[in-house]
Amino acid sequence: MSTTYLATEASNLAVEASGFFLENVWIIPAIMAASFVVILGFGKRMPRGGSEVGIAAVAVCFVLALLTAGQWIGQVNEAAACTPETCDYIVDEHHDAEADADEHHDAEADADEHHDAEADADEHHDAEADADEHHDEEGAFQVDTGVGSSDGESASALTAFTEAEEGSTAAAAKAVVSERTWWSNGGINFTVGTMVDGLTVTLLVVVTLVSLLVHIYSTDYVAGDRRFTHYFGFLSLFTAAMLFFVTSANVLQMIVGWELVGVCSFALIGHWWEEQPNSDAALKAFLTNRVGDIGLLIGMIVLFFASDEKWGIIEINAGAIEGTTSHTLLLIASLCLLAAVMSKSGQFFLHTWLPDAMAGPTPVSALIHAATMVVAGVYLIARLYGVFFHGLSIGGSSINALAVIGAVTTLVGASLAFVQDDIKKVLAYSTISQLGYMTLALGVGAWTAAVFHLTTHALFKACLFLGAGSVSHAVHSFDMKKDMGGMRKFMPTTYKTFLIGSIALAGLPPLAGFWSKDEILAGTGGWGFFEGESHANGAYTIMLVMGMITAAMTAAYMTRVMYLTFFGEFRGGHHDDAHHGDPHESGPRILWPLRILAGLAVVAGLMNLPKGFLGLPSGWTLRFEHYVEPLAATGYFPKISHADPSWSLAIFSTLVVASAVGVAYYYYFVRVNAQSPSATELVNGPTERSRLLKAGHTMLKNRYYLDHIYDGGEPVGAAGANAMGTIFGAAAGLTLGFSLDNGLNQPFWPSVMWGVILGLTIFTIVTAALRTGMGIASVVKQPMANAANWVHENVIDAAVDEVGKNSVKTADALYKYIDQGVIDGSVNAAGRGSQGAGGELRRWSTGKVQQYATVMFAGATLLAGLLIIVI
Amino acid sequence: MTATLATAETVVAQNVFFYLIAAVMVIAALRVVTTSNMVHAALYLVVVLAGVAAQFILLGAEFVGVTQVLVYIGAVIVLFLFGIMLTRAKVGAEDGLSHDNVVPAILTAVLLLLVMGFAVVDFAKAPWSDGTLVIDALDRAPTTVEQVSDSIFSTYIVAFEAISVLLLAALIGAIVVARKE
Amino acid sequence: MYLVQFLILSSVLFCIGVYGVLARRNAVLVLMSIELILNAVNINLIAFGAFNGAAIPAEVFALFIIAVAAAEVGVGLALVLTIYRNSKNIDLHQVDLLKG
Amino acid sequence: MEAFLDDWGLTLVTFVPLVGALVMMATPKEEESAHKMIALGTSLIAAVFGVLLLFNFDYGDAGALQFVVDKEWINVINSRYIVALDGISLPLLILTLGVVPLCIIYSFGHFPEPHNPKAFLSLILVLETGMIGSFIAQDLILFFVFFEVVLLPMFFLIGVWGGDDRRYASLKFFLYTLFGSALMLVSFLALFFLADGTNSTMAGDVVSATERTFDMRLLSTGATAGIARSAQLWVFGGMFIGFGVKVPMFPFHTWLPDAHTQAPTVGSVILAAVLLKLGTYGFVRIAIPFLPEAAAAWAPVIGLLAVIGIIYGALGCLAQTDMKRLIAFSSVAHMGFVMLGISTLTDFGINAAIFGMVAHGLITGMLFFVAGSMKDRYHTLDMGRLGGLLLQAPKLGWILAFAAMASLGLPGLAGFWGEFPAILASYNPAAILNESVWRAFMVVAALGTVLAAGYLLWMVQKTAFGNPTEEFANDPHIRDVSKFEWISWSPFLVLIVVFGFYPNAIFNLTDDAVIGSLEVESVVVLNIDGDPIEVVNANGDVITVANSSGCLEQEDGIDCFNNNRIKAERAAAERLASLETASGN
Repeated sequence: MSTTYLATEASNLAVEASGFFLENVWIIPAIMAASFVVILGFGKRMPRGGSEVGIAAVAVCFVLALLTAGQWIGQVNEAAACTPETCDYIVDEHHDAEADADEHHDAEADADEHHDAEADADEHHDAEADADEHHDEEGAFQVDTGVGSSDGESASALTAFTEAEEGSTAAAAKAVVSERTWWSNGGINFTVGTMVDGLTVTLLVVVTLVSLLVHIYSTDYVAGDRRFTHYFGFLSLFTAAMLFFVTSANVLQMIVGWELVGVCSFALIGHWWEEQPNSDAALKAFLTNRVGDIGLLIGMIVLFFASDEKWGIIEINAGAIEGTTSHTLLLIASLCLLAAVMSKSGQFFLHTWLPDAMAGPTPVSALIHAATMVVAGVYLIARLYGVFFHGLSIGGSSINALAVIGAVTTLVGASLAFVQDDIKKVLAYSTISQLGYMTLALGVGAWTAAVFHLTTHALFKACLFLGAGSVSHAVHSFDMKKDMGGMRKFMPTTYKTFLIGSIALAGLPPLAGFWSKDEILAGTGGWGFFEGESHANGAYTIMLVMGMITAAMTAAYMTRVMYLTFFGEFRGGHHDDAHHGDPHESGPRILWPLRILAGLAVVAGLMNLPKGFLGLPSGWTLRFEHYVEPLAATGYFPKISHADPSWSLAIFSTLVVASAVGVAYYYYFVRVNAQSPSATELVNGPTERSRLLKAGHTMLKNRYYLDHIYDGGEPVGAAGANAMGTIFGAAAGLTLGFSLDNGLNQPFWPSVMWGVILGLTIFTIVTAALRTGMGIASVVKQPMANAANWVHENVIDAAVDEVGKNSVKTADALYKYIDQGVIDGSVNAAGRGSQGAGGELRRWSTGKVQQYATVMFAGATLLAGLLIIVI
Repeated sequence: MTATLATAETVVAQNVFFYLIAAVMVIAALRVVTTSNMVHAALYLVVVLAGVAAQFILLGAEFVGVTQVLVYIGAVIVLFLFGIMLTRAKVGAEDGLSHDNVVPAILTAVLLLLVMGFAVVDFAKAPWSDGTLVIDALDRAPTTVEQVSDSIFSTYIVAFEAISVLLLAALIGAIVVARKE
Repeated sequence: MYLVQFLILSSVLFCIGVYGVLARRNAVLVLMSIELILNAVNINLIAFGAFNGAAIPAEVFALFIIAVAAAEVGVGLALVLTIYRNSKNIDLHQVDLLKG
Repeated sequence: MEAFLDDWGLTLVTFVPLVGALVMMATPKEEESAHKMIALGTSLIAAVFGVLLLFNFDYGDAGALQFVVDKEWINVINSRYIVALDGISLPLLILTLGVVPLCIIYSFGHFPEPHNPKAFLSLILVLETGMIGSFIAQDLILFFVFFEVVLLPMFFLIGVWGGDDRRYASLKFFLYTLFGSALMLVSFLALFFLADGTNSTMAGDVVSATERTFDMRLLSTGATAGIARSAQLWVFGGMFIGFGVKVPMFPFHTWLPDAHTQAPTVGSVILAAVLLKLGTYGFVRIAIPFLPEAAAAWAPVIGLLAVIGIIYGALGCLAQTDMKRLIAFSSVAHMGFVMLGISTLTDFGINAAIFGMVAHGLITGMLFFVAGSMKDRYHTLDMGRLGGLLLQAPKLGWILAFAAMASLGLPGLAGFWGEFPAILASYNPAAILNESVWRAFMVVAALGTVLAAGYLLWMVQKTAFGNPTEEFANDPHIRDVSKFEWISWSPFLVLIVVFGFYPNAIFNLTDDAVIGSLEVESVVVLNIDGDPIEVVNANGDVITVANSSGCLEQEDGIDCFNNNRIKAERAAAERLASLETASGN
């Protein structure tokens, strides 16, 4: 019953198409950028402090995004409707990819031919020159694709037929790329432009939607804040940067957007920078990301040169897929990029900044740490999937770096979410864990599942964050144990929406989370291992197990949060000012976003019903995959296979989740509640009774001691730090080893050894960088910096001073004795008569023969040296 | 040693001796200019001069080596020691033998060394040199006293006379200058 | 044996001598340093002689130099003695007759 | 108008400020407002001429020298008054012409003690002449003169109007630079004696194409071809130290922090914005085009020192407590990126370097402005005592944060386009160089970007974030950005953004010129050891056949004695024939 299918070979037909919104999607980020400028410029003078501008702009963007999405869907359908008679074909898929590359090159060639000429002069550019000629001649018979229009802009929409499952023709639309020359240097052209395909459209809609709701929510949440205007300004800038990032046509733009997003999050996390901790958190976030950005820069550069000096996402992917790019370089590049993903998407072991980032305003947490910024890393992988798929050789293997990192992250995040008392921290760690899910899915080749989970997670996690914000808005605190409890009486709407969000996150059917999570679990193909068949891209059984455990833990900690926040007895109100005594439901501008998101969290899952679900026609199922996932025919997406959904797996995972909920329910709702309605944990609970559990609990409380390692904190001390360092190093090393193993088909153990070594080095480098970064606050005590400074002052500078002094002395002697003494003196002596001679003689010199000698020797030596060198 | 000895071993031995002696000389010379005890300085100077003599013999100039030993170690050093005693220098260590001119002196000396070293290396890399500049002291028989005396008393007789006059003048001058009234 | 190694040796000795001449305060020590310089020169002379076969003239002139050096030491020490007798020390730092 | 500009444009741009300085000499000391007006006026006139040149510049032909003036100057040493402008000089020229008036305007607002505007402003004008002249001079002696003219005014600016420790700082600055330029002069003389102007490919169309020449146009087009490799290495070494001190490169950098810390604000700004560029400009314009083989031999050293400078400067920053000193150290790190780009010897890298120069000039200049203004308000720059600037002077605080962000290489602002292409270029340097070495450099430099973010954000956090210390909590002096400051800063801020969004504004200019300046490299035929076998000029005919020590190999023995003037058509022809046959088989 379960057979895996591949995108078939018959899928090498292409038709042209395009659309206004698809080609001019640059408008969307432009609008947001404009709104940023307007708000910063005039916001203060506006009645609502500029918030109205931001809301209007993001609303317009949302509409535009919807229109773009609609047009995209239209493209796909049109391509599906297109028959071999109506469309002209490019018979060879290989050519198809080439053609696309050519068009960009034609465009560049128009911009400046003289580089080709000069390329010959400089052997450094020969490769580039060849490439251009090659493409020019190919472009010659490609002109009928008619995209290399003269003004240096090229827009192309190639769609390819493909034979989809059960004979029903599904169409894969190729990305709409429109770009123009940005800057050129050394004969290399750098273009700026947009690339739109299903993935881009998805992100556009998600980002604008969440951003819109967050804007509305914020007008109430941060009302009366001193920097109200700045806040909205940076919200706009952040949205603009994120949209710029997701619409990038080449990786250079992605770098730019990536960094801009980072700096916006810096500004927003540190929004209340009067308090030291907030600005520390902001610094930590920015620096951790910066560490990953090393990987980003290097990885992108490697990719750039590996796919002979092309930036375009499509070209890079195509090169990786056609095998024209060296596999080793792909491996290196994808590992470097993986580091960037780990920092930006909070993957283990660079995730530590994310919980601290909760110092920012809650809506920002919802926007940045649920919906948009943190998924940038996942988006990067999904965007350059050709590189990762072939670089880490995901297909047909059983383990690789991406999957392992994802699996470890999802477990670590879930386990840490258990012990947090701060409701936002729980959500933060749960975000880490869910991001781990997405990475895991990408690592096992379940691309659609990952993107689908990204979408649904954005919805219900935003719902949860905003709900938490609403609660804290009422009790002015985030501490569940101290200030919450029994909130459902005070704020029913928030309670309902939060409940829906939690169920969705826990992944109980039929809410959104269930579908996406189940797709991921199925995508691991591990289930087939139990059923004795091989699924999909490979049998990632370990990933399946870890994912299953995570699902259970997720359900459990969400139950805990539900109890501590909304059930039991209200524990707050001990603050002095009376306002806290009676928590109240929030206003409409907070509640409506919650309602909308909750509603979406319910239905979003239906976007991608599994194939053949309840015998539904294929027109109803897999819509998301159908419209979002590019097929291999497009030339920039690898041939991935899709796992069949399995009822047994779905039922099993549901049972696991349900039982986890049951256990947690029993613990909190029954035992703890029986102990006392206001209790938060069992006195003499399991962690007190069993030493093992206690140890684990302390370890979790200390967040696996990672922060201690990074800023060399005291509590754990060097031993712990080194121990953990070795463990992580070994872990990273093993994963690397496996990816090498898959990638280079080396014998197993040598590659593992290599991996361990590599991993240790990497970990050491990362830790060193992080320590330097994290220890900023106490930087004056930084050993390295001080060493450098000491060298500066006591070695180089001292030596220089010595030389300086003595040269001054010599010069002084020179002046005094030779100049003043001999020359001047002799002149004066001649001038005066002989009777003054005695007095003159006294001023001639001190009689220090050796000083004369010194000057003489030095002079002679210098002259000799000059002579030797010149002649 | 004669021309027949030019085997690989002896060549090696020569180099070993050279470097040993050279090292000793350099160290001793450094002590001469740095020690704070004048008598020690004189004794270190003896070591250096002996080393020079040894180098002469290595180079096959045996007569000069012998003369070096006789004149310098026999006479000059004695002169120095006399000078030291007559100027009532303490036999023990005394400070202030070097003064504040040290740093410029070091700079000058090092600079000079650099320039000379560069000149030598440059000369060694000179295109017409095959880069080795081997001294085949072993292939020739060492010069004999006869050869030296012959050339002194025939070719360089005038110079020899001049030198002897100079020595005489120095002798008298030294006496005149140094004698008590 | 290579010519260069002798040249290097002699230049090192030469520079040490120069340093001594410039840096020492005691006149006798300065004279000793001068001896170092002269010997360095002698090594050069003999080495070159041995190198390009003109050993004899080289040695003759080395002998002359030794003789001159002897004379120089004699006169020099005599001067030192005189100086010492006139001003009870031979510290060049104090000796600044040139100052007049 | 065109003709007038062609003949007089550059000369006027250069010497108008000097004239202004002379006029101020004549004006009595009391007329302070008059002095200010004269200084501002003359610098503005110069700027106007600069704009005219900007408009009349032929961008299609940015690689070629334009507005060339070539007149007799010192016939004895055949040194001529040659000034010209091309794509490399133009951005730096405009930068100088723009920075100086803005600095003068800024100085109206806050005048350093001792007051005396007459001396101060006229010194700045002399300084301007020197800087402009160095950027447009095309004759080594002329260049050297301008290069030295820059030295004295800055010495006095630091030594008279500087901070408490000004004497030490100014003397250090002076001796350092003088030491460097002395070696540089030796190298120039060596070039004069060794090079042969008639070897140049431009020999035909230049008046001064004699054998011994200081004409940079000749020297950069093959006149130096015949020089022995060993000699080339030494000559380059001299220039390396001369320019490296100015850049400053590790380990010649120690004058910089003191000079910056002690100098008056305007002095620091000019120092950072323009003076440091003289060194890197020297590398791009003189050292590398003149002696490509030597450059190839020295490149690893340059690259290594550059990355050391990047990391070292960053660590130095982290150890500072004085804000101005921190910014000064950051200059070391940033110029490290510039030198890294240069060390790749590729047009890509050198373009990046030039962009980096301009970007660093704008950004660090801006940072020094802000630091100076904060010093005026707080009378201290000790970061332990500062804080809460954003609360007391929000605009100033945001400008500081903005400049810091630009300085740490945020994409979309100018700094990024100086940093990222340099890293990119070091992934594959020129073919002569060893890839893997530069890739190692690349990784280290990338690490440097993290540290940069570290110290700059730390600085912002210490000074701008948080609450003001009670010491300054309600200090009336701490006001927000003043009128003069706005006028003099806004161009910086605008340009930082503009170049950030449209880097082509500079890359377009420099690209052709740089490629042109590197052409020599591609025509030196190297053997496996990287020694020049023969030198072929752009017309394809062999100038020189040389062995590794630069001696001419002929059947009848080797000729070394005039290796500075090798004329070897016969041997060359034979060598070329043999090569052809070799390639034929």
